[in-house]
Amino acid sequence: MSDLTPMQRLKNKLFSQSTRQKLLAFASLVGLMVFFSAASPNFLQTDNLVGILQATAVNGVLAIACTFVIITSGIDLSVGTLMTFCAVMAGVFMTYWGLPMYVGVLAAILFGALAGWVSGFLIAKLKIPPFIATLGMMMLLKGLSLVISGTKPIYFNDTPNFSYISQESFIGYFFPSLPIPNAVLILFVVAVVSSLILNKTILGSYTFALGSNEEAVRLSGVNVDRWKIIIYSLNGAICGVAGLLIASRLNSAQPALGQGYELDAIAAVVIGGTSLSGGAGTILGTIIGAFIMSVLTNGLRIMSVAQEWQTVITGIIIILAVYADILRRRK
Amino acid sequence: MSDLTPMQRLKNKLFSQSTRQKLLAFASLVGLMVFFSAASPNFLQTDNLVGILQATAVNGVLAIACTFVIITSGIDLSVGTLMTFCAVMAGVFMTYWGLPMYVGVLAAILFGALAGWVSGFLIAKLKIPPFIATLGMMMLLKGLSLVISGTKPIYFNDTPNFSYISQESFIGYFFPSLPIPNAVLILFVVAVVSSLILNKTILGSYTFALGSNEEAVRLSGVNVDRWKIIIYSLNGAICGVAGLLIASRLNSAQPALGQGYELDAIAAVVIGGTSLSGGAGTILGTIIGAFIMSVLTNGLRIMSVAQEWQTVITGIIIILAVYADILRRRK
Amino acid sequence: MADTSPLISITHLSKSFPGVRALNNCQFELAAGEVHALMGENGAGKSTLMKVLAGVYTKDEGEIRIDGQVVNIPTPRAAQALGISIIHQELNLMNHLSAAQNIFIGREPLGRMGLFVDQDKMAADTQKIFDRLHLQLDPRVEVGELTVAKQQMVEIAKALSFNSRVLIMDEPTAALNNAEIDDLFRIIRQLKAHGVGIVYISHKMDELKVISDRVTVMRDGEYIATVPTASTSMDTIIGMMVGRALESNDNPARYTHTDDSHEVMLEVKGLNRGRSIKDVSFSVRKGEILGFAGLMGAGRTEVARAIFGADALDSGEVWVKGQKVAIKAPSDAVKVGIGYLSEDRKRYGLATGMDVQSNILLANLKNFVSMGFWLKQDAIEAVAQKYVTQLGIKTPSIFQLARLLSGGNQQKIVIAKWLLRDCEVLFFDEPTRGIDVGAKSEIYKLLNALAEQGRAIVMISSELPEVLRMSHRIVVMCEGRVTGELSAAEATQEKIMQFATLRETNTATAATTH
Amino acid sequence: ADEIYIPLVSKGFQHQFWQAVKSGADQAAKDLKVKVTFEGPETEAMVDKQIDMLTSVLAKKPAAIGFAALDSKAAIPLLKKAQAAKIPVVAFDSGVDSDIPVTTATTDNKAAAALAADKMAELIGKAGEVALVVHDQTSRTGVDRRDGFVERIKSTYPNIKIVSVQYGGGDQLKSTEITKSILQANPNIKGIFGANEGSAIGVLNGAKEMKRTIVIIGYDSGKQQKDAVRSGAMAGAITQNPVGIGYKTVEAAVKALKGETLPKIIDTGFYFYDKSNMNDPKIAAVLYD
Ligand SMILES: Nc1ncnc2c1ncn2[C@@H]1O[C@H](COP(=O)(O)OP(=O)(O)OP(=O)(O)O)[C@@H](O)[C@H]1O
Ligand SMILES: Nc1ncnc2c1ncn2[C@@H]1O[C@H](COP(=O)(O)OP(=O)(O)OP(=O)(O)O)[C@@H](O)[C@H]1O
Ligand SMILES: O[C@@H]1[C@@H](O)[C@H](O)OC[C@H]1O
Ligand SMILES: [Mg+2]
Ligand SMILES: [Mg+2]
Repeated sequence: MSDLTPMQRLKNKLFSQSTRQKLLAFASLVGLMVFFSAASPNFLQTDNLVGILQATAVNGVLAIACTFVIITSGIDLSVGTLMTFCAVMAGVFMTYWGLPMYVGVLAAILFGALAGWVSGFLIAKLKIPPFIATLGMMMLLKGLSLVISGTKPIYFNDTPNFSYISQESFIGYFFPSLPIPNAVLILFVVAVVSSLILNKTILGSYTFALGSNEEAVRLSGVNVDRWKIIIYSLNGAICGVAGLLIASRLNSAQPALGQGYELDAIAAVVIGGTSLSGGAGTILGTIIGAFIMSVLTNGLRIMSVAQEWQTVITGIIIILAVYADILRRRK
Repeated sequence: MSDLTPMQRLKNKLFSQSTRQKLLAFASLVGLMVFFSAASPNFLQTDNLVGILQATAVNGVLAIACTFVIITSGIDLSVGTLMTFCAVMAGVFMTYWGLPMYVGVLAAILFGALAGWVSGFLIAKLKIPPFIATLGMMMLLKGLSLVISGTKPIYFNDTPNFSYISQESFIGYFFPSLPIPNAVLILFVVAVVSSLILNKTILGSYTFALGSNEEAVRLSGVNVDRWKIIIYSLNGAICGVAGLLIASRLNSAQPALGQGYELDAIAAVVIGGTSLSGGAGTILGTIIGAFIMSVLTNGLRIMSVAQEWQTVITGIIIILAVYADILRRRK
Repeated sequence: MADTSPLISITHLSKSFPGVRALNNCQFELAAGEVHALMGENGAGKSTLMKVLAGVYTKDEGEIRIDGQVVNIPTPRAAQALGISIIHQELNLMNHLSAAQNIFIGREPLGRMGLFVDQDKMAADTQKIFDRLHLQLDPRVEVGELTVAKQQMVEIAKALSFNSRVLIMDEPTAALNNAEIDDLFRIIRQLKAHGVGIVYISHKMDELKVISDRVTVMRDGEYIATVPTASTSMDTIIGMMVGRALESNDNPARYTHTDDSHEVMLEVKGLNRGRSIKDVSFSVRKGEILGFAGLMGAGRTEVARAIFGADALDSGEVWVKGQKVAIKAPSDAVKVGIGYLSEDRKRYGLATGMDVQSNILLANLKNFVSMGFWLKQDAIEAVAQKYVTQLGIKTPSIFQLARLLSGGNQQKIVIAKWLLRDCEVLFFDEPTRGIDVGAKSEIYKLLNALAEQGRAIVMISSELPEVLRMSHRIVVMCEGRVTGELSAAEATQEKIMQFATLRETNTATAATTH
Repeated sequence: ADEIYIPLVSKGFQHQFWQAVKSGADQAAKDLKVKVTFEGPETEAMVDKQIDMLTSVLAKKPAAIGFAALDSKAAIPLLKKAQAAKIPVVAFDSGVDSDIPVTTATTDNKAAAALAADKMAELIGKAGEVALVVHDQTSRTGVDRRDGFVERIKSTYPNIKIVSVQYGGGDQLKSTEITKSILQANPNIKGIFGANEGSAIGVLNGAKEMKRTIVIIGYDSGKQQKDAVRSGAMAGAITQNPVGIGYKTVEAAVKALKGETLPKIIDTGFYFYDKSNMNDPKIAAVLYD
């Protein structure tokens, strides 16, 4: 029984819980798309699809960041304002100090990691529950972004290439019929790298292990605190990437933006089948979850549903998506 | 060892973890007040203290509502928009349909309980994690409030007594030097009743038990689902009281308000020593937590600290307050 | 010089928890190549002493020497570095991870570029340990999917994987069947031959003679004595453990249940649930103790949980006192008078964060309220106190958190909960797992008393002597089916084992094991 | 089927102000027989959400677009797309840093707030302490109204001191609490300017709860604000012409589609209203409930 043929192993994998789970989420996504295509002729058009991809990039990257901490059974409420903080820091380096773009990019990611480190420290060393530590960080970072920027947007007009990060299409350059913006490319790179980290490295193993039974990990002699801090730092660094994406998209760091984004990100993670109680989750699921959210938003807009009803429907769909997942798992 | 004298029992109680915890939270509160009194002569004045009491009422009641579900190790992200929904329903009954005030008051509380029932149903019966169920409800209720009110405030001008609920001072009527607004009285009534429910009734026992080990409670033959639903309904009903308080204070139901209030409420609960992992918590702690939050906000404003710095400081204080609590428990 | 020092020597060790002095001036010695049993009643401090040695707790006072050198063991990692590994009394596994990942956590082999975990090597190394243990298990299986017994085997495999000089086993066999215990003992003997020192904690007295060289007895946190096993009688050891001579319980006054006219309290017909329950039917009468025997994973727990409504049935009927009942949830079961004591008290039995009284009342609060909601606090405390006294639960007060009690005393709380509930049909799933000899005999008396009072009792147990001693009738299961039924008179260990291994088709077995 | 479709992407939708703009747009849609939709993000900080809205609106192949930019630069690439697709853009409420919009129907918020400052000065006798409760620290309207007021006081009224500027997110309750703290911290304060409807009502409530009589100048209208002005509790308020903004935006879009030339700016105007002039038909027409 321990000697499975590769075929059997593949079969096991395909029909494993987590795969079925992703298939289901994927089916919901396809279902939504079919529905909206039928409802409006404007939905299934290149421009709109590209728009959806673009709209998913920021939330997708934030959701990937969250996926790590949620698998450890933690939570990060600060991802939205942390993203903004990183965008502001990029602005400080590039616009205020006139440093080259790569410095700004590095700065955003490093400050993201640093802020994540602080959250991780609060959680791992001072034993502050993640919800509170990151709630505090959410406010702290929001305030800091306003303080640092002088409550004004920081524009990147002196660094014209900066907008390419998100807006231009590297793929479209080679395949003009596929004008997929770079933001989406970056989302996929982040997803692939994160997926590798999660599934193939020690860091990934510990991410799952911490979410599964932290005490057991500790009793196994693992330096739990250190790994936790590393995971939160990674989460922060990924938020830094999101900060670059949004800053590049808006060609500016908008210091007041960010709060509320954490809920979208967490919703995407959970719709994608990662459990808030930790121990299980996939990046692919998260990406699908993020797409479900943006297809829904976009589709309702395209159908010109009144905005208050959009809110009602989104609330219901979030619940239904997670319920469908639960039903499927029960079987 | 089993026959404790009343004296010993009192001693046990006084030095029990939860009491020390409350004492500590109380000490932080006093510390903050001393600090602000020193920093500004305008802080320690009857008017301002009454103002702080008044400002605590809505958040305090919401935080009490949250306390129950947080003790079950759940969470309710919808308390803010649920409060608004209840205010809108009061407006529908009193202003739209011209029914008497007591009907409006009952309606707010009943619709609160009903919405809570729905959350409870989603969580208990459909097994949707509380974070997601109440996130969905948050959006759903927000949308509904806008739909029902036609995105317009509903005024209570036809029910002039309605504003008494929150604004007049019943106590001040008898003791003119103590012009404590009724909202504060209601906060304390809600606190006392909730405290009794939590500590002296079967509902309270199950609230703690569910947070401690839900599976064990279920396997003890307790109808866990039903009790959970009752707890969420109670939570909703209390949010209805908050809805009345805010509507009475503003003499209108403001349909767009509410989101964001849940974080303040949850912060108050946690600062007050209730653990997000469930099984432990007190109403008194929550009240103290709510006061810490409003003293902090008030004091910083009185000191004319710039708003962005207020945000930074509040973030830090939330973290510190919880850390102090953790330190004390460790001892 | 170094030759004469024992491998481990602990002296003057003390350790307190808030309100409890768990260890008081304790001593302990372990030689290389020795199996040293550590005995004592529930709460004597055995686990605490070993946790200090394994770096889980830090000592308040005292000295630990390894090879004569004083050492400091602040963390589990430090213990590992000193060559000490431990199998904890409670399972400590990461349920979402594979067996291999569980075993190698913290020591993962790295493959290419030192970046990625070498999953194949990890699985292969795990397989080697499993083979040593004769354990048929896929290293890549998620441990959360395994039965308690297999999880315990994974814990054992993990401890072995360290190749430590000192191996501490805190009740390793509590969840194991005889074949598995034999495998474990075989390994212990191998390790012994290689000079490994082994600390062995167990409440199964018969194991001592088989495996241990010396026995150290503890009582109430204090060291009592160390004696060579071979030259000491069991009664002497038990006497030292309990601090008094114990009335012999080898021939309990068994209530003989011969009268078939007694009312059938519970009858189940054709129960099915997935692969783990297949066409199970049985009945139990008033005043009868029905033993449920079988190997690990035979499905006894599943049957009990399904009848109790904890898990859903695919098909089958449940009759209580001649009435067909529909049980959809445990609350329904309790309503018709069925109670169930889980085999895993920490996970399913106790609200460990609550105090003793709340736990005792958990199944019965409704009878202690006035006006439908107001708690009768005085009555609650009185009844909780009554059961604490009656069952001899060792606790500073009824307000102590259940989490802070020893395993055995926790089990007694769960029993108290069900006694208070007063069900007519009671399932006891491994009621004496992890319970010391003294308490065990009390639980036996209790079961007998309950039967005499006219309750119907189903006792699931993996300890054959216990099944044989207690049951009026024995049902044996294998792979989800009832394979035999024996009356008390005809039952022997051999016959039970025969039924317990009566597989449906011998060829299919290898493939269907999880 | 070939109905002319003109979506308006605004800065918000929950505020009364935006609802009034919407009603103006709806009215124009009826009059001019076109179809309009109206949407805006939840807070005025959500610049990227607005961009997403603009993107989906463009996907619907509209005839023209109305757009009230949260950030004057961020949407320019999308506006260029609209231009390339020959979709005329009418800016409303606030302009963009670009000449793509065929016209901008807007209130000069800075000038309006300066007028509020003048009225405040007049009512407190050109001397004393005043404060501001503003809805937002970063959004264009918040910043412009704050700056318009503060700059006018500083440049023209040397004896007036601005003791506090605080932000309440347009949330009535928060603005009430803020006002109370301001009054508590500054016992001599003579007047407070509330920079939008929620802020103004908050100032009103706060003063009432503290039982302080101060000069309150508000902004926008709405039932409560109108009542307060009528009763004298509020000295007066600035009103824009939100219904007019909505109407003119749609009207301008239709004109643009017909190829008519439009002025660069359509000033929809603002007024100061108080007890004395609020029944004046010209003013009554721009006040909304
Ligand atoms: N973490 C803790 N906090 C407080 N008290 C504890 C803790 N751990 C153990 N104790 C107490 O210390 C004493 C010794 O417990 P220990 O678990 O070592 O007993 P044991 O001999 O292993 O018993 P058992 O056979 O039931 O496992 C008991 O009274 C127990 O209640
Ligand atoms: N948590 C679980 N997840 C998946 N399968 C399980 C789980 N627990 C038990 N099983 C499966 O259910 C079947 C019956 O297990 P069960 O625990 O009822 O056996 P048992 O006779 O009580 O043995 P023991 O409790 O001694 O292990 C086995 O095939 C086992 O593999
Ligand atoms: O109410 C405000 C309105 O007056 C302004 O024009 O835009 C922003 C709104 O918050
Ligand atoms: Mg033990
Ligand atoms: Mg079992």
